Amino acid sequence: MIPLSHYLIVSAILFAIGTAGVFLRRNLITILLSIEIMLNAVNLTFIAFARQHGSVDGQIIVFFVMTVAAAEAAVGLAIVIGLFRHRESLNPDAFTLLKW
Amino acid sequence: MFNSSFDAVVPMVCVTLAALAVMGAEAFRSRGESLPVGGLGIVGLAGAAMSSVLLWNRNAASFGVIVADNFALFVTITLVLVGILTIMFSSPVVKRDGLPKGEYYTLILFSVAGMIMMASANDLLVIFIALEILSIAVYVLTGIRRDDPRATEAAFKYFLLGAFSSAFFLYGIAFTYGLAGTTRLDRIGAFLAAQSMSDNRLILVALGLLLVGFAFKISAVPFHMWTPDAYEGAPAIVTGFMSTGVKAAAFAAFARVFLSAFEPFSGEWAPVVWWLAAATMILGTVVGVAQSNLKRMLAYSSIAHGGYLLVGLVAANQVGKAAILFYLLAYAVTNLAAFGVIAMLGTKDAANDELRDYAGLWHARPALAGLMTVCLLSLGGLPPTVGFIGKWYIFSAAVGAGYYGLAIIGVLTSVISVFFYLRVVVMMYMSDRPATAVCPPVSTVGMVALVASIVVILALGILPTPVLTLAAESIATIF
Amino acid sequence: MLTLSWLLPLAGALAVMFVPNADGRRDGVIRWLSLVTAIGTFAVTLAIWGGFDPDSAAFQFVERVPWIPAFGIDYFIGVDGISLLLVVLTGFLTPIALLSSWGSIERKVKEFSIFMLALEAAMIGVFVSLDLFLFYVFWDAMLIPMYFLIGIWGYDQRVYAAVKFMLYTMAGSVLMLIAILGLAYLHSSATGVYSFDLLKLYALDIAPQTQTWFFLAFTLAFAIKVPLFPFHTWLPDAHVQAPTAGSVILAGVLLKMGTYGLLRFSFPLFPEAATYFAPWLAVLAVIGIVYGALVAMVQPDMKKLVAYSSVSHLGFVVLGICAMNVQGVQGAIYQMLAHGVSTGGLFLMVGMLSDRRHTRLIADFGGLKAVVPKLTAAFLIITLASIGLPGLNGFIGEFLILLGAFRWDPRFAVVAGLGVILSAVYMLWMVQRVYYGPVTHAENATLRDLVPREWVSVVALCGIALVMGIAPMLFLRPMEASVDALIQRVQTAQTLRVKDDGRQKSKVKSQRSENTSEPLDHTFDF
Amino acid sequence: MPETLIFYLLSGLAIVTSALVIGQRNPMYSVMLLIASFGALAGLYVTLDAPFVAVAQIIIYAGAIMVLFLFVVMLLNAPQEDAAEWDRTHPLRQPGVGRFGALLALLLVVQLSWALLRTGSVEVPVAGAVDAETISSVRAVGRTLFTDYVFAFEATSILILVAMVGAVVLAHREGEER
Amino acid sequence: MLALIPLFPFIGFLVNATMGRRLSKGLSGAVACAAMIASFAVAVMGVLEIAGMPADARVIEQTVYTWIASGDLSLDMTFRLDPLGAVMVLVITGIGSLIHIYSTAYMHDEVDSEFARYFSYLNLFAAFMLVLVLGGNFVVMFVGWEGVGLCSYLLIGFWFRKQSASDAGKKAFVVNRIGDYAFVLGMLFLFTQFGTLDFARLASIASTMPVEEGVFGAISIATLMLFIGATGKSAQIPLYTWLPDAMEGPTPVSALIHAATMVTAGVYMIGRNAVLFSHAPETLFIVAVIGAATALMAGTIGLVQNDIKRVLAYSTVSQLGLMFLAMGVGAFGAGIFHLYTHAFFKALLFLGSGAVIHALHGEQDIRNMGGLKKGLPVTYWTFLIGALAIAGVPFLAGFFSKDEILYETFHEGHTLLWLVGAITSFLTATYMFRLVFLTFHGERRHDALASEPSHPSDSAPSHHLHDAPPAMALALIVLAVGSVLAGYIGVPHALGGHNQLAAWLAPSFQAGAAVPEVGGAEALSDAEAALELTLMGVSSAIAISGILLAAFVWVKRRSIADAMARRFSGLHRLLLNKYYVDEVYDAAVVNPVHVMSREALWRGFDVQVVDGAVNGAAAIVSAGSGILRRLQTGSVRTYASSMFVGVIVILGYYLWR
Repeated sequence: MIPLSHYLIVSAILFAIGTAGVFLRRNLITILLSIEIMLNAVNLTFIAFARQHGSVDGQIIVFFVMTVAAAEAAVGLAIVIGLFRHRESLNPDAFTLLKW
Repeated sequence: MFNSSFDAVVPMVCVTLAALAVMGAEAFRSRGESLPVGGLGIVGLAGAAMSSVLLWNRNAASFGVIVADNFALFVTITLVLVGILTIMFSSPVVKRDGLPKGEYYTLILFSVAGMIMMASANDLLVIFIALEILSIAVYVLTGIRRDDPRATEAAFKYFLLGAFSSAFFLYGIAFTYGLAGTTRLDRIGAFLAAQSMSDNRLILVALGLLLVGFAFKISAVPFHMWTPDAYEGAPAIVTGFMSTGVKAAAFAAFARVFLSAFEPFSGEWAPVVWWLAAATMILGTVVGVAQSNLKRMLAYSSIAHGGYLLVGLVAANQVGKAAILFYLLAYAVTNLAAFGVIAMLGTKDAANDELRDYAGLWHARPALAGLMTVCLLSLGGLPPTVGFIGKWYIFSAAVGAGYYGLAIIGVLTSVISVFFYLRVVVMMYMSDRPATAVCPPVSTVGMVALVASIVVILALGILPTPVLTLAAESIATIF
Repeated sequence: MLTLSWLLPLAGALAVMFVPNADGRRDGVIRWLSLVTAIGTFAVTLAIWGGFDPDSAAFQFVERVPWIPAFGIDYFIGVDGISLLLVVLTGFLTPIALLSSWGSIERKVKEFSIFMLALEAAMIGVFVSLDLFLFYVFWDAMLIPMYFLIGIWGYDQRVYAAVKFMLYTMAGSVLMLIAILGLAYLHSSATGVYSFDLLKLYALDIAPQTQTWFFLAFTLAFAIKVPLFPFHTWLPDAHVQAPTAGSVILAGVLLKMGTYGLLRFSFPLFPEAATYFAPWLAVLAVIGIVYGALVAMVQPDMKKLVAYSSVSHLGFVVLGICAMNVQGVQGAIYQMLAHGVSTGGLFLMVGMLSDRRHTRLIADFGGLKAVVPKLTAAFLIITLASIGLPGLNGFIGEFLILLGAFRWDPRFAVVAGLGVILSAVYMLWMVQRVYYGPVTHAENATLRDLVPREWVSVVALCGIALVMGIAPMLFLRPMEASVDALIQRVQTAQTLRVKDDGRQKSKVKSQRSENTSEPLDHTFDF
Repeated sequence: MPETLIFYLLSGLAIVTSALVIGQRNPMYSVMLLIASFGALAGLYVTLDAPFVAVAQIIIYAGAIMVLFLFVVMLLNAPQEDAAEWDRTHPLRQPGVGRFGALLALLLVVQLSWALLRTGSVEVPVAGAVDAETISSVRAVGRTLFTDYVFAFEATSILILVAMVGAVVLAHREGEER
Repeated sequence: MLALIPLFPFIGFLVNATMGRRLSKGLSGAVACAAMIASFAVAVMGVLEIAGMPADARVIEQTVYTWIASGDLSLDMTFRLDPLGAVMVLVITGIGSLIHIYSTAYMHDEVDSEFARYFSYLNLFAAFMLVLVLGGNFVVMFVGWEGVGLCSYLLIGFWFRKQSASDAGKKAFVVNRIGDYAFVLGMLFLFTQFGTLDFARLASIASTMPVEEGVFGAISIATLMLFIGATGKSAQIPLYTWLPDAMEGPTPVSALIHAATMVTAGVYMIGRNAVLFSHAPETLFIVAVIGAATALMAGTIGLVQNDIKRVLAYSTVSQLGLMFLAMGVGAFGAGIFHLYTHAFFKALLFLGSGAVIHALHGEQDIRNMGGLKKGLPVTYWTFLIGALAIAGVPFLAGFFSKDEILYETFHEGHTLLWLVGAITSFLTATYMFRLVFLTFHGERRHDALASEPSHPSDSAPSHHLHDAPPAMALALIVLAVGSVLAGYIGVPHALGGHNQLAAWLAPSFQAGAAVPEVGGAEALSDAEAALELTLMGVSSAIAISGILLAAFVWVKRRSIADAMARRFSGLHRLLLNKYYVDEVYDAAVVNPVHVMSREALWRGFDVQVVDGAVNGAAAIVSAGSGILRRLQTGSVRTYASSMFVGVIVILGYYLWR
């Protein structure tokens, strides 16, 4: 049997990959995807714990997380479109009007 | 009427219904006609306030995840106040800047509903959802002026970092759930009380991650960096709204989670919050000194004020808890009024929110200048304004708990902050009005709201007792 | 009655606020309204003096209304011999200051009057409040109108001076706020309830180390206000830049708050710490006396000169307080009053000159005696008063202070005495350069002598100076009992402590253990 | 033993694909790879006796959300990251910051795994006392969802509403002001 | 009743000060004189009253009210008239009245308001001076002490348009202040030691204490302090420099304040505290030495001065020196006696010089005078009498008093001091007659150069000299008579006199009701009588020879004077520049203090250090602000990393602390 910790470590790795993506990529869409990866990593954690506790709460929470992810994605993409309209770029470094 | 098991949700339901009503009205109105949708919103908010008053002292709870204890209700009333003032200040702005009226008010109301939910949630998952509701609404409000690149950029930064931090927050929730097997705060508290502090490092990880999530929302250093940009880019009144409402809701949840569920671990989080508070106060004030844009300056000042609130959280004694509530109210009214003034002075094409735009305002608009001065003095914590009482309350909590260090940092930073508030006063009173400067006409509604909030500021500054007692009662039932 | 004394000017300010005066056509109305209010206030203060019983050391005209019960904060006011005359002084100087502004302030008269009256209210509030919270509220509230007075109606460097004044003073006072809170907390840990009531806090006995910290916090605030060397640098700027009325109030009343605070709070609240630090304070005071005088001597600017002379004179006051014997303290209080009158008068008349000539540089004057004999005579009288000529008000205070200091520790008196010489040097030198000699500048030849309005206030000041010099008992009598009581308190407290130190320690420890949260003094190592 | 093998296979697949997602310059590929990794995760969910979530994962995530992303990618038609160098004058704008972030991410992994491995309570086999049926049954899920989580469920509806309104406000074209 | 004595002049002051500029000259002058004469009358009555009392109880005391009371300190506004006070009061009011009368004429060229101002000052001075001498305790005395200082300041600077005048006034006040500083300390010390400041009580307490023979105890310190105060007021080394400059004032003022009354206050003060001082022999010795030294030095300077008033000023300093010498050797009676006689002839001389200056329209340089004998007979003869008196020619006022001093000095065994005294009196005779001869004898030199207007009383210069107008003449003559006769109340026993003055004064120098020893009754041993006679002879010889020398040098052989001046040019210049004392003071004290204050304290410490620290704090804050704000790069990635760092740090803290 696989110990719970393995699942958790996998999710931790995924989470870290997501964060790394936020830093490494210079494309807004990819950055959004990275955040999705992070959320999924959390989902894995929930499911794993749920399994261990033998309760369905975890699974249900995951549904909510998915919804939230969807909502965030919608708004986020809308914002990205707005940005792209202002300046034909998806590079986060392109947007530094506001500083200091 | 209040005795069903749905009592606790009534306030937020009122607000939500108002929001839906506004949406409907917008949807079914014929072209070109303009409805007093703002009024609808105010009605809903008033209903929420009324119901909260009726719910006072009844510790109602619904669905097991929403509690309407006095703490929640106090914050609810504060939030309702914020909402009403925001709508009143907005009405001229919306017309002026040609914002999509219906959507604007809808989002305001939804986010208020989310805030109320967050303040009265007794369940981490609900807190998370509420957080997302209000955040998404505020992201959109920030960027609601699509024609303005700065606004869009602000929205994007706020959104990206918000999503980023909420992922951490969620991760924290996940670990908490994994350890306690539940997301209900009361059960988590019971579980943690049973734990012996040291062995289980995972609890600390959960604690840390949740801390990060809240720290981002209250923009505590080093999770503050979105604040200045978002506040500067957003329309002034929206800035006022999020700097007060979001902070209040986040702090309410923060206090609830850390003072009830994680109370047993206060020994663990207190030192961290100590450092957060110190860093926040110092950085907020120090960087504020160098700002030349009023909104940005007030953004840093609001960071600093978050620091003062954290002091109350660290102190974590009865005084401190009550102080947080009182300070939230004081800060909300004052800051919102200040941003109201900024909003009034803006025009469609020019925000007029640079410091130099205020030169000699006194000569052109004596009344506005005077009211703005009162707000700034209150932010600076000078008597006889509510700001002074709030600061005094917070610091007495810190001293009472023996945190002299924090208290001293607090007072010294507040002196520095007075310096940059005074820069505005100097501009308004002690320099001459450039001939080019324009003064947009002042709207009646806005003026009414402004005067009202100034009255509140002074009244609570001189006779704070009733509200202080309320605050004390609010924390008496829980924690 | 006492409430009236500070509520009346506030009401006046509100009344003025509602006089519509956008175009400045109603300036006259406003001026008269505010002046009448101020005079009324003066009448009230006089009435209080009249009703004051000089034989009792207790606080009189006491009023106590619960304000923030949760923290034992009351609206608790009253006067004793120490504060009584300072209240009267405030009442006396404000009308004069207002009157002086009639000539000099043309711009924004309405706001000016509002700020002046608000300032008076706050100042009287500071002197009468017996609740530390109330005291602090007034103490800080007072800064705001003063800040505007300097910043709006001041001279060219006004903004810098105003901000410096504000921040300097605040920086000092916020630490006092912490100390006040600490006291209230100590009270709660000793008795279970918070209290900001001065009298209750007097009764508290506090661990020596704690006393040290709190004493320093309080005293820093007051030392900056006094201003005690080396915390004095805000004063020249503020004085020089403030409008005449502002300077008069600043010198006449505001500075007294520092010394008043020392008398009312620092010493009686923390007797041991006070006795430990008194010599150090005295050293600073004495340095201040000589230093202020020397620096005043070389000032090219009349206002600056007078400002530095204030540093020197208030050094005397602090010295007297540190001596903590009857002569010293009574002399100190008397010197406060005397300095209020004479320096207030000096600023008034310097202001008259600069109104006429739009310069304050001594070099721009000379030989004025031939042109403005009345002003010269008055100026000379006030000058002599401020250099402590017997028969005028300055002498009594200085003599008593020197006597008190001499009995405490002759060395201080010996050095402080030098101030007597130096004051003569710099004041007379200024008088000589400004009024004597030939008329050097053509534009001075046509200056206007005192107009009736100025004549009134000048005569009032000179008269008071004379009365205070000839019949000092009028003023010394009321303060006697209170001063004795104060000294009693300080001495007994420290002797008692010295007598049975052990009991104290244990007592303190026990009161620590009662503390609900952290014990009180480990937190001092932040 | 099969499930061990399956576990390592799926998790390996998930990790690799996710890594590739952030390794891609072309967002199109990233989306595709992400869908793959979601598939792998769904498999893991199945091994954790959460078939319903697994299905939802495929339908909602891979189906809906990712498609949304695809739409936007095509709409904006920005196949490549623009290599254009934006203002790098400020030290903190150097690309080094990115690598630093990645380094921190590594550190995060270390921290978390360290914490996990030092925590006894998670060293137990993932399948606890309860047998699979009780938690894998859709009925159980449904019942809990509409009893304990009904409020959250309602709240979510508001969330989606807000998101809709927001997306409309932000994204609808200029000029067509009503 | 005593209060009336100072009150009258004070009223006069008020009248002239308030409505002076509306009064005519005649009126304001009359008011002033009336005030003085009235108080003279009251004074006489008072003196007669105490004269009627038994010798050991001659005191009238009047307590007006309690002035300052604080703790154990209680100061009454007390006036006390005793023999010593009586002498002083009579001198002040009497001579004061004369000088007032004289002034009505002398100041007649002033405009009304200035005239009134002058008399108001003069009256105020008289009032304060009377308070000084009548004061029953130190603080009341100090009131007068400071008050007369003030008036001298005002009167010296009366012609305020003259830079030199206002300088002199300031100098006088400041130098006096230095003395007062010591005086105040002395008072404080006395109070802390004895718990009272009342003269009588102090005396009675002190008399019970041992004489501090050879030890420098409490009383010695206190008295020394007081004496330093006296050196300021009475122009002794080292604080004498203000008096010569004080001659900038109108001449009658010099006569009244800087010759007859104020400058003698120090002597009076010592006499008033005779008991204290006699318990501090150490101090007394210092007093004597200082007095002698001053006398000698001033005399030498007087020898070469050319300004008629300065010569008189230095002679005043020197005479005051003699008085202190007397006090120092314990001959209090003698000192006061000389004070009294000196008042007459020195006032006379000043007024005479005033008449001369008046006649010459402000000319003060004796080199431009001469041959005025014919032009100004009255002035000449009265001046001559004054000169003879001060020179100590037998059987004039100065003779008796100076002689008593020298005798007492010798008798007390201070031979050296006696020698100095003798030399001084020789010098006195010499320079006085140099003055007389240069001014009145020889040929007229003053019309040669037109006296340029240095003095507002210069109206159209008329060439024929007009002698003193009646008012002035009156004063001159009365004083001349006084200068002749004043001495006869103190005729020493050696000459078969009874020295009534000494007897009269004696009680004032004892504590409480101790019996006078120097009663007029007791007789001298022959030896003492012989010694005294011898000394008299010597001193008269000295006087005469001094006069003769002067006559020889400045009448017979003018050349010698110039020759000497050329011969000892160094010495001459030294004397002419008064030993450069002023210059030394300026260089050693005044300038350094000024420079130090301006550069080091103000521009250095105050602006740089203290304010530097203050503004430095502000600068640091804003600098930090400038740096920290740079962290806000605007790049969202930076923000994210800052957050992430936060996360890592917090987790790290929890995991690995």
